[in-house]
Amino acid sequence: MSAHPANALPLLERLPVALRDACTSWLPESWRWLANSLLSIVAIFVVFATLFALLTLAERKILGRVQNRPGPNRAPLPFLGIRTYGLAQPLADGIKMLTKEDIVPRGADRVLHFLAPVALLAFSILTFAVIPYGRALLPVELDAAVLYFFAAGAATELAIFMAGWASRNKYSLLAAMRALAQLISYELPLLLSIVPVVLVAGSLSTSEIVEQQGTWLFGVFPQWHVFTPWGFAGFLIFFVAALAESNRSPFDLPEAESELIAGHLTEYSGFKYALFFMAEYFGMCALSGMGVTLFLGGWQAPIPALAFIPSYGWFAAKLLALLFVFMWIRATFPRLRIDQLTRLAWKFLVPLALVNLFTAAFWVLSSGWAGPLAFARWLVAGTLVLGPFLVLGRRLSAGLGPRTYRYA
Amino acid sequence: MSLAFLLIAFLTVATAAVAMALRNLVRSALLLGASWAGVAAFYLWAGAEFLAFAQVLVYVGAISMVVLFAVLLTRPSRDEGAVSPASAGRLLPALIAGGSVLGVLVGAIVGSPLRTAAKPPLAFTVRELGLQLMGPHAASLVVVGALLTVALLGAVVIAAPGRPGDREDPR
Amino acid sequence: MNLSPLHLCLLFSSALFCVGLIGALSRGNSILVLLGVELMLNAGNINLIAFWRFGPAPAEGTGVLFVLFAIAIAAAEAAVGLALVIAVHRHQRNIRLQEANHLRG
Amino acid sequence: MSAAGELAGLSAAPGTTVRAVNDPFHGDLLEVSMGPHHPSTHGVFRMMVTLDGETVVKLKPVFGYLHRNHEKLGENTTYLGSMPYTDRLDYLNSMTNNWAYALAVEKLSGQPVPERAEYLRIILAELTRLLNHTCLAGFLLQDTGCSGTPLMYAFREREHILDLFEALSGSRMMCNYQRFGGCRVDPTPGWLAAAARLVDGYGRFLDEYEALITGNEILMARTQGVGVLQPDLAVNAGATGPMLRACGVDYDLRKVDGYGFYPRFEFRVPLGDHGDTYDRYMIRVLEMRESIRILQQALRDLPAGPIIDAKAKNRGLRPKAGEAYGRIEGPKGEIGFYLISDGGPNPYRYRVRPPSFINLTVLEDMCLGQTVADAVVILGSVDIVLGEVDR
Amino acid sequence: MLGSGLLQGLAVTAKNLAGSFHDPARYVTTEYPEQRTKLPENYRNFPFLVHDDPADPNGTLRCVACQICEKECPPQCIYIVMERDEKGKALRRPKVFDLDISVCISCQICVEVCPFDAIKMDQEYEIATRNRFGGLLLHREDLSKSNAYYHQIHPTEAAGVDAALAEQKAKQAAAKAAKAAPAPKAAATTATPATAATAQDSAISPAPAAPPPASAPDTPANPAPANPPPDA
Repeated sequence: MSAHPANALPLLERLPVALRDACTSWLPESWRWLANSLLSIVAIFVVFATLFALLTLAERKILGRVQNRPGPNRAPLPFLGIRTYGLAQPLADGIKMLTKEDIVPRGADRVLHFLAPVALLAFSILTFAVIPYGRALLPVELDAAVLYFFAAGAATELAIFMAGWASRNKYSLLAAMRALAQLISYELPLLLSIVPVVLVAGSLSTSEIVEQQGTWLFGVFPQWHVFTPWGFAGFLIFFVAALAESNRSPFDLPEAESELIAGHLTEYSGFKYALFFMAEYFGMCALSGMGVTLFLGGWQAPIPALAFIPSYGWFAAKLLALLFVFMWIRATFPRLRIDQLTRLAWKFLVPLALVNLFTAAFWVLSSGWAGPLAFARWLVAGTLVLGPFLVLGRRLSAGLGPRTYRYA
Repeated sequence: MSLAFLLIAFLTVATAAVAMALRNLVRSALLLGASWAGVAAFYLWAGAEFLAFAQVLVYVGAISMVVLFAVLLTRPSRDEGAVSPASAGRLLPALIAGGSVLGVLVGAIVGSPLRTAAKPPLAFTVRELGLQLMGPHAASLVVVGALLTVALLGAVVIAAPGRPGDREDPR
Repeated sequence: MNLSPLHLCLLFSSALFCVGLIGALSRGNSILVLLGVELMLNAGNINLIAFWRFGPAPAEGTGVLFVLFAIAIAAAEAAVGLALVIAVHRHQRNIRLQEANHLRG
Repeated sequence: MSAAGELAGLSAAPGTTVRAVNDPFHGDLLEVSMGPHHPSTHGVFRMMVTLDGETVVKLKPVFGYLHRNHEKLGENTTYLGSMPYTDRLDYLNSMTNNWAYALAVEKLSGQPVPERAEYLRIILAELTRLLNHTCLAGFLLQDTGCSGTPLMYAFREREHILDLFEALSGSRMMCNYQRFGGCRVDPTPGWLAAAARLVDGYGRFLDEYEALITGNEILMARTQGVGVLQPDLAVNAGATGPMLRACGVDYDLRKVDGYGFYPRFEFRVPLGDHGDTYDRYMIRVLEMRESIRILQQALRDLPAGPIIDAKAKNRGLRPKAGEAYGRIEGPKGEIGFYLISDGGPNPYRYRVRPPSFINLTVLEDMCLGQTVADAVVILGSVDIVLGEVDR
Repeated sequence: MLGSGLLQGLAVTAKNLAGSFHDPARYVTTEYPEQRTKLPENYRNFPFLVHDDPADPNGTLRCVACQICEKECPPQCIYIVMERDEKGKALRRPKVFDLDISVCISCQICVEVCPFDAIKMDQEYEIATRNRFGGLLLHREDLSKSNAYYHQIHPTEAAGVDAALAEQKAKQAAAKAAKAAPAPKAAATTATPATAATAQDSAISPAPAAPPPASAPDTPANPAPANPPPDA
């Protein structure tokens, strides 16, 4: 986590960095850099591994509650036998996963079969490096951080392909093909949806993008990107593409359990399966974190009066809120078909994202408009967002719609 | 000369060589992905970080995907992407040609006194890159954009089935 | 013999180039040929970066720009090439280059 | 090019059959055995699917994994002894299976049924229809990839109906309730009140369920225009029930045969115009709303009286030699029992007309040209229960 | 507009998510081993044999081993052997009454066909056992349960059965009294078991009414070997 020139920050804000510095202060200067980096990596890994454990539980709990059942609530604490509303469930799951037999099909490509989960997890973890978790908490300060994020994320689908192909299972192979098609389709809207942000911010650095969202209109309304017409549209496109990119419902086609058993996971068990599971949640967290950074003001507080809460607290709150939406959507929607999935990307999201780029450009050019012109600015931008959405939406859903039925 | 460079260079060339020699097309493609990632690592080592990420995004993220897709679509049959190894009749001339080219190149490189600027690491930021692209190189940027568009449209037209729409299902 | 970093970079790139060349010449599968060509392109890019990094005027950044354009063109080349492979496959059920010797479909 | 074009072109025209597999242009088709262990085959059903990419070019249903020799068992037990076995045909709808069988035996032996029993039969049959269609809606949406939510809502309501069945017949699913000449247990006033409460509240559940999913664009995209069944093919194949009515063919045994006291009730038969998966889903939802109306009328008008004919003979029944076919409109279609008696204690021939088995015969025609994902949803919309298919 | 149906669906799931915390009509889960739902009176699962005297569960079975249920049972899971004395005379009591509940389908037909109200449906559903074969094969001793238990699980039905039995007994007593006048010898023999029987309505008493009348003179031999099962 980069040493920010931030000694002026309140103690709570500096706490993680101060703790880290305290841990490494006894080392010689030349070694401190390495130790600091390692500590940051360990901290990120521990935090997100814990979050992963809790998220698996939260997802099942939320799904359960949506479906009017309690969700996991039985696993007792080890040796104590006390039930804690299912809090020990991740522990039980972990032990189960670790002790299960690792099965590799006889015809499988053993090397790739082993490499796939490892590569997937590695690439997912790489993406955590450039997300600013707080005012002073950015693991790696990169000039082209946004590009790095998507470059690292692009490789995850390759790992899914490896898994599907190496399993030598027909369902897995279909899943591999689907994963490829999905990646090729959704990488583009994902990237295009963030180009307006880069355009407006004039920077590919995540910390700078967050800094720029740190002002308040009339001292009350936060100037996050999502509160502009183009930002709103961009955020929605980003979110849909992120759902597809992280293979979450309604885009969970590679592992579509009702069609392909478990898709690329069909032939995985035990620890490797757990790695896949972990990578899925890591990917979800990373994409949500990037969404928060780019559109939801990162670690900024929503109103100035609440700025006393440390920035990483705000980041965590926004991240969890986005993750909740991921789960909520999973609890509600059916799954798309592969051709519909690609059609949605190419015929709907990509054109919308391109138009959105123009909207953002207009927004930048008209930034000086004031008074009644400010109203006109909103109107034009709003039309630019809503109009294509309505037109393309109508074309996308042509021939579909509620029906009336006759009675004999 | 840093150890990192040698490691990168070795891994890149080794993966590329193995990929070119393998029978299994899917493995070749995946290994080549690793090789391209090695090239990206070289860019990173050389200080062109934007280029490194672009390389990963384009080669690992896009080209290897398309290659894998093509491999799966044109899979000869059930044998999961295995193709016959290079026949001796082709391998020998290829080796001779490649070896001689390598020999010429190595001889030329080693024999020529190259002037290097002993400057400290430079700072060519993304912002500068953008300014360059939009300033003096704007024309070439437009040309490349047009080329990419035309190429992609052409690719779609070539790869699409003979009669447009005959493979498309009703919904 | 004392080799400068630039020398090593150039040796690295020529090794990669020759691997690509041998692959492209020796393999019959058109996808592999295409991949070999891609490797050769990458070797060229490495050269450009090496000269930019260790050359006389690194501040200008022409090397980076060159490579950027080259990557874009390589992407276009790969897309068209693979589309051709798929088209050939559709017509002949085979992607061995020796047998793709007539252009009519 | 032409063969490939034909093959692919045919997929656009629903209902046509494509059976060529080893043509030169599609040499590398993928043959996938979906089932008998597959999450979406509703039991131990197997589909040998031949895929071109993701498109189905051939689909061969394989069944029999749950074969229990049902018909031969029926010929070797007494008439009464077959009654509990009919529960196990379509284990979601034991009440209607019981009724169809009882109807066949009553025709064979000429036994009358008291009025109250006829009303009770209608009440229970319509409750069964609610139960079956609710389950189907849940299963179908589970097949389209909902993570269990619609299924859980459907099962929550289904449990309430099963509670009623349990309180009346003693078992949730294996009711074994109907007898030749009437019913086995008379419902208490408390039971009737509970049933009325459930029926009155069911409309609200349907409203919420439809708000959850019917307007969902993803569901429409997944089901509209998918798995179209042409009316003439449906008639020729003998499809019945909601499958047939979704194609727009007006054929409902409750109206056609007018068995039981159905002519006394006011209800409508919804018909679909497209014959696709969405129609099959919606027809069932609309039928549920009509069932609610029938139930309200029946519970209001339920007469007093005996529930079984005083001279009804169940044990040791030896009908005169002859034959009879009893059929009713089960939730899945026409469920019928064909019996031949040679005057002995066992039927000489015992034959079931299983609606879900016969509806399944058009599965391949509906799936050709669609994708694997659709095949699963289409199978779900056929509404099969393997206990009945395999017998 | 595209997406309105999706938003509507999200609203429904949100309502259910919130509702599951405060609305018992939505949150319907019963956490089974700790909480149990009340079984309805009509619930049936596996038959049992009714006996009248808890002190002598095998001696006072209502079952007379007539084997009607054995013949009518659709999956044929009942096996009955009638008890006989040394001379091979039938004792109208089951020596063996085995019921394989791994085969039984709980269809209740045995209950319906039984003319003696001797076999009734139980409500036992926790039948898991570690013994795969013997554990699910219930013998006469396992099946025999008291009339009080029957009253406990099926109160209404049991009251009806008791009333019918009492009526039948009264009718029979009346018929016997009428018969006793012309045939005092037969009355003397039947009187002993009648008084020896328990205070409640005896299981044996209705027996002479229905099946073969020829067995009526055999009844005096009944109480003597009533307690042979040493394994009980």
